[in-house]
Amino acid sequence: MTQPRELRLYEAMREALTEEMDGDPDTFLIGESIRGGTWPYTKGLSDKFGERRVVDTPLAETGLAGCAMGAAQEGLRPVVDFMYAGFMYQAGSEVLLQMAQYHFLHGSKRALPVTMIGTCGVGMRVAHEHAIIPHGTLMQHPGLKVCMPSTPYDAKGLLKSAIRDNNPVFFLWHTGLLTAKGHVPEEEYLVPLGKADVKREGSDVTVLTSGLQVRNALEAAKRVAGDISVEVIDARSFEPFDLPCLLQSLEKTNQLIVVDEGFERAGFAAEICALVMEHGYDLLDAPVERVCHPNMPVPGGYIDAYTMPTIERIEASIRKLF
Amino acid sequence: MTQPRELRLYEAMREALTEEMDGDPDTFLIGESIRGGTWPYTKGLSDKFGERRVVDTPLAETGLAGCAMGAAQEGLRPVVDFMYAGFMYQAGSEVLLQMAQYHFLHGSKRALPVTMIGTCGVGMRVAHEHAIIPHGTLMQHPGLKVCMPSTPYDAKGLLKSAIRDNNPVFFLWHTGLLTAKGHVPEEEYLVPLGKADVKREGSDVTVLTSGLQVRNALEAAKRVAGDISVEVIDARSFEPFDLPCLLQSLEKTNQLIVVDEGFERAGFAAEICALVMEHGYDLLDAPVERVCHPNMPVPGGYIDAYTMPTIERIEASIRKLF
Amino acid sequence: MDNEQKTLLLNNLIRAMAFDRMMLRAIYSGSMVGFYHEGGIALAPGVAAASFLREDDFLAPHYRAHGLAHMIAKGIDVTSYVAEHMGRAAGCCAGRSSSHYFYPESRVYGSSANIGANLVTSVGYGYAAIYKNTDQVVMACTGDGAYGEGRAHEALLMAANWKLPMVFWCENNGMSQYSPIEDIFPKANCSDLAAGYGIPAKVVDGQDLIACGEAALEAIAHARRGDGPIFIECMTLRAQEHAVGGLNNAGSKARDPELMAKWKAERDPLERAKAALIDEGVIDGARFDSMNEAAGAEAERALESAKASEKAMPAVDELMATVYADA
Amino acid sequence: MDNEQKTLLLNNLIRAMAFDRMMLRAIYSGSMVGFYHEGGIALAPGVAAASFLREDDFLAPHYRAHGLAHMIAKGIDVTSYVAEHMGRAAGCCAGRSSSHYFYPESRVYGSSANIGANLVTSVGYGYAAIYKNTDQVVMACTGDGAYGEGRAHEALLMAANWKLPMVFWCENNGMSQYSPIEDIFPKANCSDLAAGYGIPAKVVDGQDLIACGEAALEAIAHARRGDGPIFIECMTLRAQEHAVGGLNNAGSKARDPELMAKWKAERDPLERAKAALIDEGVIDGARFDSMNEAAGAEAERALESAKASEKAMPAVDELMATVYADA
Ligand SMILES: Cc1ncc(C[n+]2csc(CCOP(=O)(O)OP(=O)(O)O)c2C)c(N)n1
Ligand SMILES: Cc1ncc(C[n+]2csc(CCOP(=O)(O)OP(=O)(O)O)c2C)c(N)n1
Ligand SMILES: [Mg+2]
Ligand SMILES: [Mg+2]
Repeated sequence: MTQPRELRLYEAMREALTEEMDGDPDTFLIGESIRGGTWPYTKGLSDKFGERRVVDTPLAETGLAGCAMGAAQEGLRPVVDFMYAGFMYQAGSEVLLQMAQYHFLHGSKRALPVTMIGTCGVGMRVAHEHAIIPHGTLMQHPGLKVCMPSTPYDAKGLLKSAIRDNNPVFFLWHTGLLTAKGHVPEEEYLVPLGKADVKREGSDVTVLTSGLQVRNALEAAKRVAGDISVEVIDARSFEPFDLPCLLQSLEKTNQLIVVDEGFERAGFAAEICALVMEHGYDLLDAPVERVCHPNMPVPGGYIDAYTMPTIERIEASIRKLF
Repeated sequence: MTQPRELRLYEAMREALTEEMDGDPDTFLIGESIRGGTWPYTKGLSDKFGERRVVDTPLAETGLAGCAMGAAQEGLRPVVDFMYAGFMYQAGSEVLLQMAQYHFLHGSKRALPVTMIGTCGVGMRVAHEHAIIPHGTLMQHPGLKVCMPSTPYDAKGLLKSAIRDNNPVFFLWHTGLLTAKGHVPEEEYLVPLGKADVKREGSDVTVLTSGLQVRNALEAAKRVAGDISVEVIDARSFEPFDLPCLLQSLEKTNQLIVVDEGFERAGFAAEICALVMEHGYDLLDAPVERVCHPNMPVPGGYIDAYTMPTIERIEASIRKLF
Repeated sequence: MDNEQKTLLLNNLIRAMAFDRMMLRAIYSGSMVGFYHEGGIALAPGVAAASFLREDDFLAPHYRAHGLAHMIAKGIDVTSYVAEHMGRAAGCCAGRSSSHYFYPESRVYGSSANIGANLVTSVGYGYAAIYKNTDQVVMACTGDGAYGEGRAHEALLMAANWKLPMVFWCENNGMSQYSPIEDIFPKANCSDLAAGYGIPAKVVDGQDLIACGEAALEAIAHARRGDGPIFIECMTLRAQEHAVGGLNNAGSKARDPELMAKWKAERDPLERAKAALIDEGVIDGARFDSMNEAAGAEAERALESAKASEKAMPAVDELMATVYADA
Repeated sequence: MDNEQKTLLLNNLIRAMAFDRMMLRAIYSGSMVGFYHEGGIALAPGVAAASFLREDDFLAPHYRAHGLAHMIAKGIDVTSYVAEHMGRAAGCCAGRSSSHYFYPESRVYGSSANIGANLVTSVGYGYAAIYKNTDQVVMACTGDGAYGEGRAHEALLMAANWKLPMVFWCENNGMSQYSPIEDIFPKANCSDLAAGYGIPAKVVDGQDLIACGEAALEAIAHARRGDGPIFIECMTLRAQEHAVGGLNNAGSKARDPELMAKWKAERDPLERAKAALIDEGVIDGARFDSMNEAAGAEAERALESAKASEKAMPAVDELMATVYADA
């Protein structure tokens, strides 16, 4: 009997890209230094698929995004690599306005199948522009979908779903998970956008989180396990968001903490507060707690380690409820 | 005895600009076709102050924002006119990352006094890019301040405060209010950033809103006045936000509706839900209601008139509570 | 250029200008939503750009006259676009956009209100053409103002770098909104930029329809041959306001009305092309009059048909179901 | 150029390279946070750009070697910048930024991780200079990659349009991260773009310190005289990885190690300048050795002093109170 196969996150991503490019000749990759390549998930792809399908652009994020948008209008399925998700801001109008509005504003007649990839979160420790997690901003703009995996398994399945989706989808991945290992089956599978995943079952309090923070939340859950039974839900997809899964959990736990590495103000966690207020107010025994990145630009140095949500902060916020 | 002086919104804005430029030789205006000028609040200013202080740029929003940022680093006080707030996205990195992070990330030693102006909201009826209200996105990015007036009085006072502030401040104004009239005293005054304003007192329910929607909320309040006593608070400033003013109102009314013309998802209204959950949970008799722009790109044509919050929608949401 | 081509150009210009006048009347009469950016005497370049494209060639119209000249010249029936301006369900964008065009079957893939945005999507069309190894050409049209935008640089750079089959077609009217080009651009010609990318460039008199047509034929052939991008700049005029409708002109300084009148009298491209073609014996006065009449009627029909259709006012729920594809 | 200027250049290059080596050692030894982008044999342009600036001139360093060459050449004591890389409270950004420089008193107003961002803020410095009617000059340094960005175009355009006293100083090492310039740029020289804006340009051998210095002197004089912007492109080399530290190189294809070694052996700008200056009798070997020794000691002192200072780990509340000015 063989061991279940383990892959690193970037290997899982590379498998997703390879399979989707193998399966559809209209799918291609475009980005800065992706042949070289900056991140190992594109390593070898230009050799395998040729330079026509693995395109290095000038340092020109606006043009990069615009080019992908045009190609998608013509029916190709570009996968844009922004390298760092923060570089998306250089193409703010193309991503947040043009791509987001395209389908709807033109009468909902034509799809815009663009996938975007970018890393984010504390991991390189080089501060704001390399670390910002823009899911809050992305999800605010109707027309975009946004997801982020916490495991290699989810990374592969979500990225494949993103590429097959007929809408602009931003696939975020957390820099701190680049080399994280996890089981990835040999057989093909998808992780649908809009499906959360209960990463740990529990009955006293629900912690909703995503990305690297799933790891922190699970660890915090373990630490309090003797006293408190914590359910940890991995959102996986911010838009569409799996509200039914969350509400079902709240029926059991009646308490919610949202752990999010994005900025607290008007971010994902705020939206969850509002949604639960609207759809699950009677389920709540206590106000929803937010454990987020404080409302300050992401610092680097030795500071980011404690400004982002930590196991200790999560644990404290769980204990406070009991 | 003379009548109280009435000005249109754009006249009030022009007065603010004129007074601040008169008062400080380092304050200057920069934008696209502002000498010409696109909006009447800059009319005549290039004649009065000269072209050095009223600068027309190429159509280059990134350069425009970057130029202002550089000038502010050197101690000047640029006022950037983005014409439409949606054009800010063309300078997404400069505004949302560079300006926002500048002070903090460089050790909080140097101020960045940049004021930005842009119109937004339904008014021209030409859809998304001209109509989007980006306060949700702006306030999400720590380091930026954001405000929006509902009256000529507030417009003048807020704009003056924005220009005097030592941080990047985005002054949004609603296209639908361009020619709105209101009292503006001859004497100089400021409206501080971070101070909400109770535009109508009431005791049954609080409606928190801003911009053009203040008008709709006041009208809805009037319509239900026989049955329900509505307090209407004009946020005026989204960041900093005047939470004490809101909580004080909730002590009286115990019910809150947030009317916001921005997108519902992860917008200003969502943040208010979260804040009230955290700081005023026990004050609430019912969940906070959001009456926002639905999560779709802003349409034009005849549709925008009813997708944005209307008097009818506000009235219905008030009545539903009783 | 043969006589048939010249006649095609002339007829397309007649039609474009008839539609432009019709749109102007409609916006003034209040039957349209939003604003309109009159083409006036600046429509020869747009007509020339698109008259000789194949149906499968890509077209990104310049927004002036809302791209009507370009689309009409490409052979598109723009009735549903007129309806779009009137917020009708029959509009090409279902009445949601106010002034976005959308004719995917003719490879006009939609628009953006952001000046210069069409240059970068055009790069994507060009890349798609080489990706699929077709011989399609991309006609990417803008005004002079667009060449202020950083994305113009990124588009030129990518086009040159990948040798894309693109025509950068610049309709330089010397104005961007209320700014004369002298105030905001260091050189008189945008096409001066092209050499820096190794892109060949040519400046044409934009009031000379036939010259514009010649330039378009050459440029399209260049791109179709696989010789990479080329830059054509047509020097034209804005003899009127930037836009009408909306609140747009409340703050604008008036430009010299006498100069505008003089331009209209002396530099109308249609008068010039008409005279030249009659002179050369390509058409006669009667033919011109009948084309003119037909164009007027065509524009009127489009307006009437648009007016007769239903206003688009779908329920919010219905709209919400269409924000995403495959929802 | 006089002997004193030549000696200044040489000494600054010695110091820049000593700091570069020290930084590399420090990042490998794990005493620094984040990453470092080694300068290697590409530091002559940066040194030349800044050695002849006045203290009140504006400097926007190229990020390679994290701007150390430029700042050292401008006469800045970079100890607090070394400390910044180590996350120390004594860091120039209070240990918050990992690798942002900030020396406002020397008109180095801070940095951005976004390539090209410094070009548009530099336009602001130039505008401030003409606004206040000073004779300050802006030295805006980048690599070749930055000229892919649209903002580079916007900066060139505004600089030319307003005749700003700016030097666009491009340190072209033929690489952007893992992309050779041939793959992503249609021409070999970024400065080919300049003519399109009417900006004069010059290409210099970036391994020739003295030639770079001559170009800088000329360019600064040009801008100071009020003749507007000027573009200098120094052709240099990247004989090593893009960056070290962080996770950056996990996916990168190795470049030809023999070629790198050959470049290091044959094209070191310091060896060349040293030989030339000794040859000309400007310095002798002993002088060189003493400069070299002093530079090594200086770099070491900076490292030690940084190490000795306290790690910045302020409480979140304390940080929160400083997000806004005048909070
Ligand atoms: C990105 C962006 N910036 C500014 C505007 C506002 N605007 C609309 S039309 C226009 C002028 C465009 O000038 P040009 O490209 O020369 O075309 P013209 O109107 O002269 O035909 C401007 C600045 C816009 N729509 N988009
Ligand atoms: C806007 C932006 N895009 C991409 C990057 C990632 N990146 C960091 S350095 C670099 C290469 C820059 O090349 P160049 O300007 O030539 O400088 P060099 O490294 O060759 O000295 C890139 C692409 C970035 N930091 N910012
Ligand atoms: Mg123009
Ligand atoms: Mg380089």
